[in-house]
Amino acid sequence: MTYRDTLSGRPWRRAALSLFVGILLWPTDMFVGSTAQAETLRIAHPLGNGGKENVDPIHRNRFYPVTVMLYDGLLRPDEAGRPSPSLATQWESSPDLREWIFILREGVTFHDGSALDSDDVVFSLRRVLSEEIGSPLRSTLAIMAEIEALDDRTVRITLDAPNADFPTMIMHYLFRVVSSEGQDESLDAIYESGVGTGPFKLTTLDAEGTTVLEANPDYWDGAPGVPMVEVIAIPDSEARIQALLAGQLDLVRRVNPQQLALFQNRDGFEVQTFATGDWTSLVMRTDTPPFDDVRVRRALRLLVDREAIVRTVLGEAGGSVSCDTPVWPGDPYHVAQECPPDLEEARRLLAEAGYPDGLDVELHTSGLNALMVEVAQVYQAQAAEAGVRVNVRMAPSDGYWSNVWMQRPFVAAVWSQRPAAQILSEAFLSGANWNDSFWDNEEFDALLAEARATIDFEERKAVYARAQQLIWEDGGSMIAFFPNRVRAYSDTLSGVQPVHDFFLRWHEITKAE
Amino acid sequence: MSILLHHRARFAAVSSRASVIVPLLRVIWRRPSGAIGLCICAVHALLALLGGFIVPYDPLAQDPTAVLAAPSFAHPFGTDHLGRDVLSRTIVGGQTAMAVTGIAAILAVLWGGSVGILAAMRGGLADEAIMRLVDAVGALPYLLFLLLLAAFVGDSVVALIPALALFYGVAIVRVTRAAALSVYSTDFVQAAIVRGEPVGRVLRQEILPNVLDVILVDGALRWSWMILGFSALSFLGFGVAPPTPDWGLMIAETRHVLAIAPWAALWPCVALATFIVGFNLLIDTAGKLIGVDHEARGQR
Amino acid sequence: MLANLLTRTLSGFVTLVVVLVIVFFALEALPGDACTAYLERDARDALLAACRERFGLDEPVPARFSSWAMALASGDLGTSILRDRPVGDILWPRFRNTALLAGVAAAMAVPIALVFGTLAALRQDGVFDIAASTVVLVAMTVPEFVIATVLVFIFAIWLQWAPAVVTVSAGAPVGDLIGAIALPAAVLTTTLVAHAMRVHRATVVEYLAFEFVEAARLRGLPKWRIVLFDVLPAALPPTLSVTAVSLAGVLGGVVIIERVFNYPGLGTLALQAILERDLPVLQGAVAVFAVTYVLLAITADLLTELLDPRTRRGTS
Amino acid sequence: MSRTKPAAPLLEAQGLSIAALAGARPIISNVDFVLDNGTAIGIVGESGSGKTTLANALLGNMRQGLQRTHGRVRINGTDIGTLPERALTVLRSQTIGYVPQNAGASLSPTRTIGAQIAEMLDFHGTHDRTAQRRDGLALLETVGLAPAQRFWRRYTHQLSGGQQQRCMIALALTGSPQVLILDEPTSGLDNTTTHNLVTHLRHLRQMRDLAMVCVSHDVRLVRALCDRALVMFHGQLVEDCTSDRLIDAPAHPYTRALVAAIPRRSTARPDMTDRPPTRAAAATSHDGRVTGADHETVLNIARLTVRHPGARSAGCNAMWGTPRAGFSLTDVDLRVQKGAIVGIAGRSGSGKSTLLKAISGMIVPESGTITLDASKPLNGHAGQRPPDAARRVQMIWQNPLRALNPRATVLAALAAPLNFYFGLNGAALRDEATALMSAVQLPEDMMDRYPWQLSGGEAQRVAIARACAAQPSVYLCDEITSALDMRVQAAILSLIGRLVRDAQATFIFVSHDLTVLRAIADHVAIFDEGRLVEQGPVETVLDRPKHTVTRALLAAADLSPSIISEPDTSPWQADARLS
Repeated sequence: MTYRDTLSGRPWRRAALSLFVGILLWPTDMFVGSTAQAETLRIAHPLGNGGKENVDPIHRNRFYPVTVMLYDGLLRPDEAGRPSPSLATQWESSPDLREWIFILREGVTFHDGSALDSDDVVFSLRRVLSEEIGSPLRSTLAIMAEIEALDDRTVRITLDAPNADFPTMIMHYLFRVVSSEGQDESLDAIYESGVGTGPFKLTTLDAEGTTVLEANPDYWDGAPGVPMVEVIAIPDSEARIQALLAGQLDLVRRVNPQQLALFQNRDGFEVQTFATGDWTSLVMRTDTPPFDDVRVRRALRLLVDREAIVRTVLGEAGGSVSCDTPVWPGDPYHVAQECPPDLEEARRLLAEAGYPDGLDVELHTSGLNALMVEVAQVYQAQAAEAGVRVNVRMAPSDGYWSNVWMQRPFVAAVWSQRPAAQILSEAFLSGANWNDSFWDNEEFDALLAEARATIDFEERKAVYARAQQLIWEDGGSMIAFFPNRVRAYSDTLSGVQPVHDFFLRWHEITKAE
Repeated sequence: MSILLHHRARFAAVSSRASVIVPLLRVIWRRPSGAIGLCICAVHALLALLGGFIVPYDPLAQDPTAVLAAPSFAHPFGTDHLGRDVLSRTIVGGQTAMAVTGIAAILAVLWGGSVGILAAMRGGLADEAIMRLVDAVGALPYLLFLLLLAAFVGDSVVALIPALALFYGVAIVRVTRAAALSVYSTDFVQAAIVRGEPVGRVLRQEILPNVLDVILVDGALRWSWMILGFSALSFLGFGVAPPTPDWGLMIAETRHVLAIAPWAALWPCVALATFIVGFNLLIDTAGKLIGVDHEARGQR
Repeated sequence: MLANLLTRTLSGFVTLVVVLVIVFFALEALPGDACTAYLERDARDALLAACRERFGLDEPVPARFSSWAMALASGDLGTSILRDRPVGDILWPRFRNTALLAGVAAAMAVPIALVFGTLAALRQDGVFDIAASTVVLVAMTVPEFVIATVLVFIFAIWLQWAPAVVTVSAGAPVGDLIGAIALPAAVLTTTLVAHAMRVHRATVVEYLAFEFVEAARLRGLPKWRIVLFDVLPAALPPTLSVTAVSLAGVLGGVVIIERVFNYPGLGTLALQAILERDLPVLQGAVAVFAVTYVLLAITADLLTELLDPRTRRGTS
Repeated sequence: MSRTKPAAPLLEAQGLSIAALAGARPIISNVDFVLDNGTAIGIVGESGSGKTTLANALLGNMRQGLQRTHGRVRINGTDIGTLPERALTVLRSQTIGYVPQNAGASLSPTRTIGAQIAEMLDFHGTHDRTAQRRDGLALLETVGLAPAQRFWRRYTHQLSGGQQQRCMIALALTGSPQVLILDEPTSGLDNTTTHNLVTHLRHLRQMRDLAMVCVSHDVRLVRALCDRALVMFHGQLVEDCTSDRLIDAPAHPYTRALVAAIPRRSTARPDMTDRPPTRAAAATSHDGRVTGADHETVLNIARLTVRHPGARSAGCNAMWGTPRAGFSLTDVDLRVQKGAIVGIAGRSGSGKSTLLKAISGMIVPESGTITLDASKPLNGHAGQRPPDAARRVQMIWQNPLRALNPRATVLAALAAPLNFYFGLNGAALRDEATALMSAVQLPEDMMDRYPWQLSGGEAQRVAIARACAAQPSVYLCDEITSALDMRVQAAILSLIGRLVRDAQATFIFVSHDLTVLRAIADHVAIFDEGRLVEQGPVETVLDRPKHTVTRALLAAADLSPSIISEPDTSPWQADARLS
């Protein structure tokens, strides 16, 4: 036998065969991977920032499912959504509503053992205003002119103008108190340590994989109900649902209402429906023809059958109808309005505006959010009945916010729940950064300023009501509804309050075997 | 090679004598796979042509009271997530895709065919450069490539036509070049070259007639796959804009209720699959009959 | 053979360069940049300008191209614009994962395709053949996410045999991944089997018509022997080489599978990079895909040369 | 041959008729013959005469779409039509050995010769590996593949045509059959190889007492190998005689025609006798070159050198392809007189075709000159030559079906040069084409046919007519008759003779078949390894060869039994190609 014979003959083949079988069998003993402990709470996050997530609570790339567990704010909403004590136990304002004093809770310690004092709060608040960090919160809290610690437990904030709703604004989910320890007073650095006062401590940070948190047994509001939390990155919404169904997750924050049926015929799952203030809007640029004519934009909003949209798009989960106001029923400043479809009036207005044969408009939307597409489609069908021919155009979801939104004359947009005081000035005040309808109404601006400076709640509410009426009469955004949020979780969990994720008290959740 | 060329020529000559279609169809009909393909394609052609007239409902009409309704007498295929009749939408759901990709396929055949033949004939550096470009497009993950293209042309379906033509033409370049090369090396082409005939004349009279059927069969098959690619684009948010009924879009839009209301995605899936299967069976059979075996080259 | 390999490698390199140039300028031509993607609703005015300055996006295109190309030439894949990590660190674990997925799928697909392709070819135009061809075409036609969803509902949710999604990190040890790879690999296998089986069937049909089959039959050899020892070895090289090439093609669409199963692979990374306009990451991912494609094509060639004695030279 | 008739003959066909399932016309009808132990029968017929169908029928194998309508085949008294497939299988391997046409394609491409032989031996009951190897090697020795070890581990593609044929025979012998059926055993082989193979088959017959049925179109082969000859014509046996009588005293008119078509001076001559008498005289000079003051030189080739290590014809990108074996010419001098037929001979790869390619401009020589009419140089690639220069040299290819565009009718094929060179159109073109058709003796109504509707001979006539259309000075013919049946070949040769006589055309005629050259050429040039080794008038070179190469070629061309009875002594051993 020559060398070649050895190579091509049987011994070689046998070796190859055993290698092949070896490769096939090799993984089998590795199946015993890391089995998640029964008492670990497993939730998913959508990787909204594509792996750039950090644990700085106010950063643009904050890892919010994690930051809301690591840190506490000064105030948190109670069952009615009103400010209630968290790290601050008391707060009050000067009579002119410009100076606000917050008194901190006693005996609160950070994860590293150091005690919470007013320096930490001042540090955290000043960071919000840092240009370098460029927090999305900055524009909301830019009204803070001065922040100072009066003593260890007292912080005074001076505003540049009176604002009765400052506690609501400081309750913003992004604002969390971080430890100033070892931060060298550097306000502009990203906060990377993850040391907060929250119910859970950071163990492993892996935004694109699994982030692990462990319980903080010394939490001031009581020890957490689960010893460990895993936050698993699953960008695809269907994949999240499937993971829950397959038992790989304990809780999914958001389920499409039409998917309710998935859980109704299955044992072992709870479905929770609760109202939110999120909204989807179809925004007309009021500075661009034909929407610069108030009759046109009023007609385009009047023709909408909001009940039908809710039924079609939200299905069983439902939601509440909005008359184009961003203030949701859970908000103290919500005023009930009626706005049934009025096709006659819409047609009349259009004819008056010079469109007796109806109108052709282009509506830009994007797969960015399923609701944006569906609302656009239902709107298109309804508008057709009033003689408005809507041409729905799908824009790519990347670059939508910079290339389409606030650029094109008629676009779809989504917003998440915000307190009235905040959102009205954020998106409706003339010249505001995100005034996406480019609405410029002096009366509205004046009403807003008046409301902020009004001390009495009922009086303030009346002013806000007038402002909202004005939006209905003159505004450019069609806001049809506030959808109810559907949350699904394994029935081994208990203590899941029906509130928005941002304000969910994670430490009260317990998990049975 | 030469025998194959003669075989194909024979078929072409036979079929051009009476009418091109009828004898070919008759032969296809005798083969089981051809017959199945023919039936499916005939049904699809009928539906595509008559779709607008025979739909039981307006494909765009929404019924808020019947969202995700299960198949019933009123809605034999059920309704989708906006309460639209799935049957009606399925019937007309292929029209846009077929029209857009049809034009794109013609463009792809035109440019891919001419570049492929030129590459084969010119040889040398030009050929090498073209092949490297073709290779490069092949080396790019196709979805990324389509995404880049689609993002570039924006949201207009019309703008997608040149993009699709560009992408699918690249594969036609490869096929045409291979076919033209094998024709180029035959004696009758050499004879024309030795006669001193200019390149254009050789191309027109000797090469083109012998590669045309290869290109057409390939182009036809690619058309069917282009429809699939088009639906993938719809899935990713490009291509057809809602509420236009489109198979790919219908599947994508109802993905979230796939386990609850499978009919909403099932029927467009069935329509898409049967169309591609039927069309492939038909063209494969026809191709084999005229000696252009697509499968053997293993390309999609 | 060596010279052939060399030319192929060289032209593969040229292909790679062309791919990178195409991607650079394609990404450049797209509306928006890393900053508009990053800042979303805030991408205007001063904030946008500051961001662009920070990421060096304010420089003209030719300058950026040349500095990027220079860095690449010196072997530097660059740093992710938004993640501020070396591209290599991000890329390799994900490449490993996708390669693992593709490898498992190929290892499953080839034997299946060989068996079924051969059976279909032996009963050409028979019931089995037509049924198999149809199933294969359907498998190629039905969108992957539909197949994936069906498999998940059956095997992960109903039977609970396999996890529905992958919940481990990109850098997790292979052992952790293997446990979760079953379903994504099955979907990839389906597509791959479809391609490979089509080709294999056609090749076997072609070889069955060859004279040596008839000659062996007339010598008295039973058909199974001829198929097993003569036809299959001859048909194997084309099947394998086409499978290698279609594996590259299927990997082009792997992003959908990765997304549906939350598999931490290269496809989702590339998609993310396009959406974020993260040029270095995208270029890195695309380069890996292109190199894989070129290598698979070369492997296909080598396989053909190794398996088919007709193309093997210098034996005597 | 003495015949002792046993109770049942070894192989017997009785009134055998086979017809296509669809058509009524029989492929073979009413065939009767008997084959006894140890005898060899040759079945002679042209393509389409049904001889391969008959050979298959003897094995009990019907090709697809055929059925036996009458008669039977008996082997050792058993009617094989009644045998089940399993019994047939045994019969085929152990009683009848079949050697199919085209050995190269009939051997498994992916397994070694040894593996294939071992498999057959295993199938016949030898399960021990060592025994298989021993017996297999012995078999290879038997068929003349020595040393057998060298061939045992080779693959099909590593063997020459002759060696492949021998391997096929070895495979057929694995079951020790009593009768060997050979289908065109020498087609595609060159003369030398044919010669060697025939020698061996004769040895084999003697050694193993084998009966043989040899199916061939070649009368000479049958005569050399067989005892008896059956002539097949349109599916019928028209003559049954001893093989000697086949050539010497053919009875049936068809047989006579077949024999008459064997190229020899006497048969091809009559058409050429009235050529200008000066021609023959002109050919000779003392140095063996074609000279002669009274005849102008139409083509002068001087010191032509061609080097093409990795053939890369223009436009064909060979970058990925396997480079073809290099072909080259070194210092070739050749002068061609007007009106002469210059024969070019040599083994395959000797540079014959390269010469034609260089003249026609398909390849560009490295150095040397080709001059037309003493003044016009033929330089560069065909496409770069002035149309008139290109027109003056026309090429005719070996396989007419490859040389005619499948998508062009005969008229279109003729129109290409007529239109290109002379700008003819419409009626004028058609008239000229009609004239060309009659010049090549084809009916006018064939002009609208496609190449696949023509027979091989007709297609070759069209190719010749197409060349004629250019009214060239020189015709280049590359093996133009080797793909044709003998009778067609004879007709084509006579057509060429007429062209020379009528149009004073000049031919450069490449052929591996010296008998063809002897029949047609005036002047012969012998090539070997790219060099012109010997040239001169045909009688001088072929009757009194000086160079060993010429002698070897001549020896191989002769299939007469007297020469063949010698063992392998030709200068090229069976495995000579494997150097």
